[in-house]
Amino acid sequence: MKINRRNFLTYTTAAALGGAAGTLLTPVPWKLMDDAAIWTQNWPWTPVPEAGPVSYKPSICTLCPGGCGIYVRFSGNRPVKIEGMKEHPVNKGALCPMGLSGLQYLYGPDRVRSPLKREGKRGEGKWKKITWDEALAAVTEKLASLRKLEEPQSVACITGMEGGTLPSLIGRFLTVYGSPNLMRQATAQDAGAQAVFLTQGKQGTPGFDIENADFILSFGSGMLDGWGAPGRMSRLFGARNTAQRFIQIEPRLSDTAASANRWIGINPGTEGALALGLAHIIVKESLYNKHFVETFTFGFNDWNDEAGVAHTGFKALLEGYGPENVSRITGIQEALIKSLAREFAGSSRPIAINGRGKGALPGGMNETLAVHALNALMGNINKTGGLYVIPELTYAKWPDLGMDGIASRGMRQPRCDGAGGDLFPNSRFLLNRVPTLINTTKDGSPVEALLVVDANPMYTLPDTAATRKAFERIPFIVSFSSYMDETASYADYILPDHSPLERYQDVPAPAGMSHQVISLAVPVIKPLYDTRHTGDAFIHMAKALGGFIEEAFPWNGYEAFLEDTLQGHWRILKKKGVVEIIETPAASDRFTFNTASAKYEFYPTARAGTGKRDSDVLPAYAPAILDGDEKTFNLILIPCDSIRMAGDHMASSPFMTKTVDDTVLKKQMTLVEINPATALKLNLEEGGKALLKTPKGKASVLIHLYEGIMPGLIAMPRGLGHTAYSEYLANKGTNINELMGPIEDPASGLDMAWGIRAQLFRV
Amino acid sequence: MGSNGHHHAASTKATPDSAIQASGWGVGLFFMIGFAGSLLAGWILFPEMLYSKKKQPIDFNHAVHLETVSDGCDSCHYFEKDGSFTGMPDLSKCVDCHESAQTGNPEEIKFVDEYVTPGIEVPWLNYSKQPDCVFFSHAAHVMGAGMSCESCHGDIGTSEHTRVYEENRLTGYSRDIWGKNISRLGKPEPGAPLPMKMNDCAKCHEEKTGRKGACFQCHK
Amino acid sequence: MKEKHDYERARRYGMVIDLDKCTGCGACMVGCYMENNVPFKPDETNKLDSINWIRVYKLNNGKPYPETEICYLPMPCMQCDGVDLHGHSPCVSVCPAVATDYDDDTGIVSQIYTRCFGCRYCMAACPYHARKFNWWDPVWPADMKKALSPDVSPRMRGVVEKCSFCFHRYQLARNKAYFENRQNEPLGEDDYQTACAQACPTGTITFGDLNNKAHAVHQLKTSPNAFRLLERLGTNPKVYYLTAKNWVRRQGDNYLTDEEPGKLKQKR
Amino acid sequence: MNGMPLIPAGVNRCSKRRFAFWMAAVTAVLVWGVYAMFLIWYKGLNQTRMNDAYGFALWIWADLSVIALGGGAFFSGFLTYIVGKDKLANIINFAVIIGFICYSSALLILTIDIGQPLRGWFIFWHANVHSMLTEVAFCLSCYFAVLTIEFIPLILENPRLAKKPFLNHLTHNMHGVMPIFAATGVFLSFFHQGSLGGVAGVLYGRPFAYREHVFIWPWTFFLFTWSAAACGPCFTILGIWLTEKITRKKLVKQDVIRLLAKISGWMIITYIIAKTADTLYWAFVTAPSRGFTLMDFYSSPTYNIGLLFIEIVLCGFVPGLILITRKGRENAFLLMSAVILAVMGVSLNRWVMVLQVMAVPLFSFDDWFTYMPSWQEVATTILPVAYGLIVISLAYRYLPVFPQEQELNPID
Repeated sequence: MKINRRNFLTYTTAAALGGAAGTLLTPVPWKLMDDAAIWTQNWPWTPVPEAGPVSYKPSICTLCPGGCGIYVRFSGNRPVKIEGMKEHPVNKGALCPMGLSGLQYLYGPDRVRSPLKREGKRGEGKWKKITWDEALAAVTEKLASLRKLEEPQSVACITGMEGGTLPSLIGRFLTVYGSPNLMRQATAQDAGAQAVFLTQGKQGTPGFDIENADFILSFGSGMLDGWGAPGRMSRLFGARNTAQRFIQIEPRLSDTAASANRWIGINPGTEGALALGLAHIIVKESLYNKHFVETFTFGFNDWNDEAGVAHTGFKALLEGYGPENVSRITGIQEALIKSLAREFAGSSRPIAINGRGKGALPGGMNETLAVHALNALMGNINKTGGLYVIPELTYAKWPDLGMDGIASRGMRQPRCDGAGGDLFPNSRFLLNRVPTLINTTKDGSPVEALLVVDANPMYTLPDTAATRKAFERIPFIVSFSSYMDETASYADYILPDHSPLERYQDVPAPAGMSHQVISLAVPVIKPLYDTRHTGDAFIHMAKALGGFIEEAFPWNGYEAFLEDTLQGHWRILKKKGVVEIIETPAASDRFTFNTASAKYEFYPTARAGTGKRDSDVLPAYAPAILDGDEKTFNLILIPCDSIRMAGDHMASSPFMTKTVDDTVLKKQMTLVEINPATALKLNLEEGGKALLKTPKGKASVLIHLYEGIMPGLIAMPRGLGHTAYSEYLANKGTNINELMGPIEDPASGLDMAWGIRAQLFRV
Repeated sequence: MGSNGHHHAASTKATPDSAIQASGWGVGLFFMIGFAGSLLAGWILFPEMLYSKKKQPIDFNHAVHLETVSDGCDSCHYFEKDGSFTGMPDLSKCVDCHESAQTGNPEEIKFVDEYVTPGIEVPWLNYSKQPDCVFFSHAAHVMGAGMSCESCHGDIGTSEHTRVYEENRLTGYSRDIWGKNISRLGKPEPGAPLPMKMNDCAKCHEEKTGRKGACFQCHK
Repeated sequence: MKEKHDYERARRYGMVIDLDKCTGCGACMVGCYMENNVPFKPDETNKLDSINWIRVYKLNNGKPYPETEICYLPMPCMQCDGVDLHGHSPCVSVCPAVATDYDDDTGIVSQIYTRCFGCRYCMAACPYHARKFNWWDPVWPADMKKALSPDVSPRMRGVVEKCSFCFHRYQLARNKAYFENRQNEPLGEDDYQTACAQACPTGTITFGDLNNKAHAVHQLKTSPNAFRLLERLGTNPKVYYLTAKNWVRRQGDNYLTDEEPGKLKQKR
Repeated sequence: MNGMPLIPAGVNRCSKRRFAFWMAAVTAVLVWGVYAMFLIWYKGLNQTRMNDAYGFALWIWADLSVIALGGGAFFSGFLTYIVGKDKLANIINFAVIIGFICYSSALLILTIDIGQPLRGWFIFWHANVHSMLTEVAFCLSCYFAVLTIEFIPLILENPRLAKKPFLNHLTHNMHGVMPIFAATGVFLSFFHQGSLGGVAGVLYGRPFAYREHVFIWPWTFFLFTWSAAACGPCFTILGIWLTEKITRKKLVKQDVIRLLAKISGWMIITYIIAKTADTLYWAFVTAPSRGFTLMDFYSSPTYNIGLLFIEIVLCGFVPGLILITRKGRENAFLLMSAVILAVMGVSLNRWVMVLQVMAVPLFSFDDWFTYMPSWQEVATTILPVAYGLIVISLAYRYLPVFPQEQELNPID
């Protein structure tokens, strides 16, 4: 046998065949086939969650002002899920999608992981990592220099709507520093609070005892769309009994309207007129609570003041709101107005609620007063099933403030938003006015330094373009945000706060709750990143500024401050996480009011003053004058809320966005809802592309045809269109604030806008 | 086939020299060489190459521990209140006794210096680690069926040294899962851990309960 | 074919979903995502490649403003018992590799991701679109991997997944029962609940053993308002729905013009 | 060895250059398809535009179609070896090659189509006997093996290989046992063609696809076998015709073609009558019992009732009637029109039974589901065509595929 070039191939083939045959008799092919499959079952890039002992830690969800109780489920030392806390008085186990997906905010790619200093142009996204010492020194230095220039009032601070002691701490800091400019963006709850103050003379927030009401008349409040504490509202809806009637009045069949016993469509913005129209019937047919009205109210009937001047009362005001007139304004049939009024008045514990959608916009003060007046007519004030006032918490006395001359002079300067001044004496903050005020200042900006805490005004303020222009003129912006939101990404410095699950936060007076509940969010894990509690940051800055400012902050940190502040509550809060204060006012106290008349004032004397006519004081129907001329902008754009989307300064979590239907968001485009009849006129089709224009801006949108919206209206979801954040949250649709501007309520200065004129073109 | 090769008597002009043609015997020989070679490679070389060998971070002496503890295996490998099995104890459990070295044993000193003092969990290699898709209830087997630890894990409890940990390079599985025997034929040696592939579970389940069990009984 | 006539199995876990209570908040979906390590992509707006074990559909009565009504309908896997309750649900009967099976102990239809080789026949078979395919390798950005639960195995690309009625919770409950030596007693209603039922803030979803008189679902499913989706196909779902609205009920199945929901002769 | 001819004796073939040019062109298409295939294996099925509603799409249609069209192999084998239509021995080689191409393509497509190709063998190892797909996989693989065995003797008839005595013997012996394989093939084919019909017919959750059962098989089981046997030969005829057009030669005598066409015609006619009966029963009994009217299934602009007309009348009765009449068969234009219509008809049937099944909404709140394949899907679907052309070209050039070629094209 000779091997040569010719037969080499044959022998090799023979050997290969032999090898192949032999291999089949070894484990090689079979084991490898099995192992290859097992490899695909355990791909190294598919994560394997590490197991550990299961434990639950209680805390409070602080992602919105609802303050729902939560349990964080741990696997070993990792939080893996958030579940509702059954024993918490607010939510009793229920949670909204945002709360349930809370861990995505903790672990997500949008966290700011260390203090940052801006490197490139504003908003360019170029940052330099700095240490906390550097960051705090930079801010302190700026603040010190403004004081040196005797301009402490040029420092403004915007806080979030969560309440609690942190805004008080910052307020104390600003006061002793010398700036009156502590602000937050007012919501419907603030409008309610002002209405309570005007009618009852009390500082506090309105609480609605929906649990015990038997007839709930909601003037567009999205009670199941994220209004109040969403956990509470959803749970109440599920647990309601058949005797409870729930009527929803709004121009669009929202999820709340769909769940109501009855949905009544109304011309947008005319809710105030309807409230007066209902009151008209109730008074005319003598269906109101005469004992209450006669004994405990002021300004119902006409009266003469001490000077003998005759004044018109509420009853007289109502004369202008007969069913015919109101039907014309609201678009609701006269018969329906009448029957609704009778049904409301005929119930034993009826309650009227307002604040559109989630209540993101305060709305007109007269409208809120008119709705409150309905409750007052029925005497449903501070009693079961009615409207309560949750008084502001009286915290422990802090050491007295010493103030130097600079601070005192600064504090005497008018606020940069005009709140509390001559124009709007009853409003506490009017952030909505600030962009315009800055933009109309000739040189420089009244705000030299802006500190933003738990807020994202560049996203949440109406008229994004104007806000951006105003912020461009603010020389120094610091964000304390945990996340790279729109405002943080536009700031000069970011001093990131811990995220909610990593920090202490007290949560008093959950939105809409009928009684006081103070909850304490406790850190359930050590901070993941190089973040610091904003309270600690302010205390640190106070100490660095020295003098009276340092003296005002004897605490070594926020926790100590909190303990000192909450005093008696602290121990219980640390142990139980919640303090529930159910004060059943004694019958004698129930109708004690702190107004000038010591009565419930249908005629709020706090609004009276020189040059004010009775018609200015009484809650007459005062429609908001929408921007844009009716001819060009022949449609009206209204925002709509969904509980599946965050409406406030936070962006929706990836999981929230994942629940959003493709009739709301498709790829990067918002779908706006229009009635098929409107679509027919405009030659628009389902899913078609369109250009939406308003006097404030324009946006490319897709069309969703929805029978449940009043013809002539366009509804656009709120909570979309974030431009900052990671790809999981950003560039999803349009932010409605780019298309809507604020409308200043002449009565309160609050933003009374509920929509804007618009036009829609097929493209 | 192929061994009864034909000589090409009928060759045409294309094959002037029959010597250069492959011979039948030659073909047969090469076939056998290939055959035998692949058998050797497949049965001996392949299992050697398939598994990487790793040493445990600490040469743990089960025998010594078993003598000292009062509660047998349960002393360290115990159940949580919710019925979940802790498996390998974490450092905090070890520290109960080993806050500082108890003996002069170099392995213990190493353990204390490298893990206890800096507070680092020991990266033990788990011989019987199941993949993520498996839900295994120790409670069902120990409490429910009254099985002893040894019935699956062998006599590891009396070992004085840790075995070499063999890891399948492709799948990352411990070799114990497949079983030491690459062919999976025959029974494991007495005292050796049982193989733990799904078929092994199913076989025992069928013997003991009459059913292999539904997928979700053991998968997650 | 092997015939099994144990129509009344020991346990048949099922759900009763009261549509008149559902507000469409989506908490069930999010609760499910978190519980079951459901992946997410930057863009989830294409609902045909978006993995949801339970999806809330929005039904519309189609009437013009202001007569319009909408109704939300949460749809998990129906855990079908199949024709004649044999356990041959549409999907189980077609899976070529037994990657999905019907658990006789609970009536739950399993899905084993490591067995599935991604032929998607089960998806073609399921009329409810309950089954979702992993078109992509799942990615958890930043530290989000840390939120993954060890109780549910994350899926890899190329396999089908679906609602499991949170079977891992059953496993854990059984595990605990063994530990407490009560494995021979039936599990209590609270011992085993799905994540969606737990997350639902309005109490829309009730979950339990349909065969156990002590469980609420046993009674609820007999309501005259109860119906099942596409019941006429013979799938025998273990998810029941309640509604007083006839138009909703009509959209839950297919009817010829002269047929009325709830008044059909049982033909089979 | 170099001197030995590769091309069969007594026939003419085009120049090497021309052949190379043709092969290069087809190979380019093949490479495109292979590239797409690897892209899909590497990146996963996200490279397609299938979705959760369209889990079965273009590929499964292609799979079902090529198997139906490859049905010419088993049916010709059945007629030649079992029924004893000796005349058909003249096309059996070609029918086997077409079958081989179709079945190997089908298997390849299946390995691309599954999400976890490395676990593909689970279908055999962890088989679920209730699943039609299991039946398909087993029969498909077995029949593919049979086709390979049927193909081997033809390959061995290549002049160079035929010179090896061992191989020569092998060829001879294999020819001897071929009827046994043909019979096995017929049996296997009957089952898997049927199982493919069963794939859709058993879907009782899909009222558009679901059919009443006979014993354990839904009606579609029989209809699929029947239609494959009826239309597969038409595809064989079409293949021969195309080969003749490309090579500009007559390769098979017309009487052979006409015989096959006649048998096919009668199969088509009987099939389409059965199909009509099935459709009527389904439309008026099965579907209404589930709350559907026939028109519910045809309410989309794409999937309208015209489709049913095209499938049953235009691509069913029309070709069937042409092929059963002598005049129709003898008129070249009519014959080829009928053949093409029949091929279209069976492909359309498979399309409907895959894609329309996926498209039909089952809830009134759902809309028709839509799907548009990605280029990767198209490329991998064209891949088998290129591969088929290559195999046919090579076979035609180097193997004595057509026994009558020499006689019909004498070389002077």
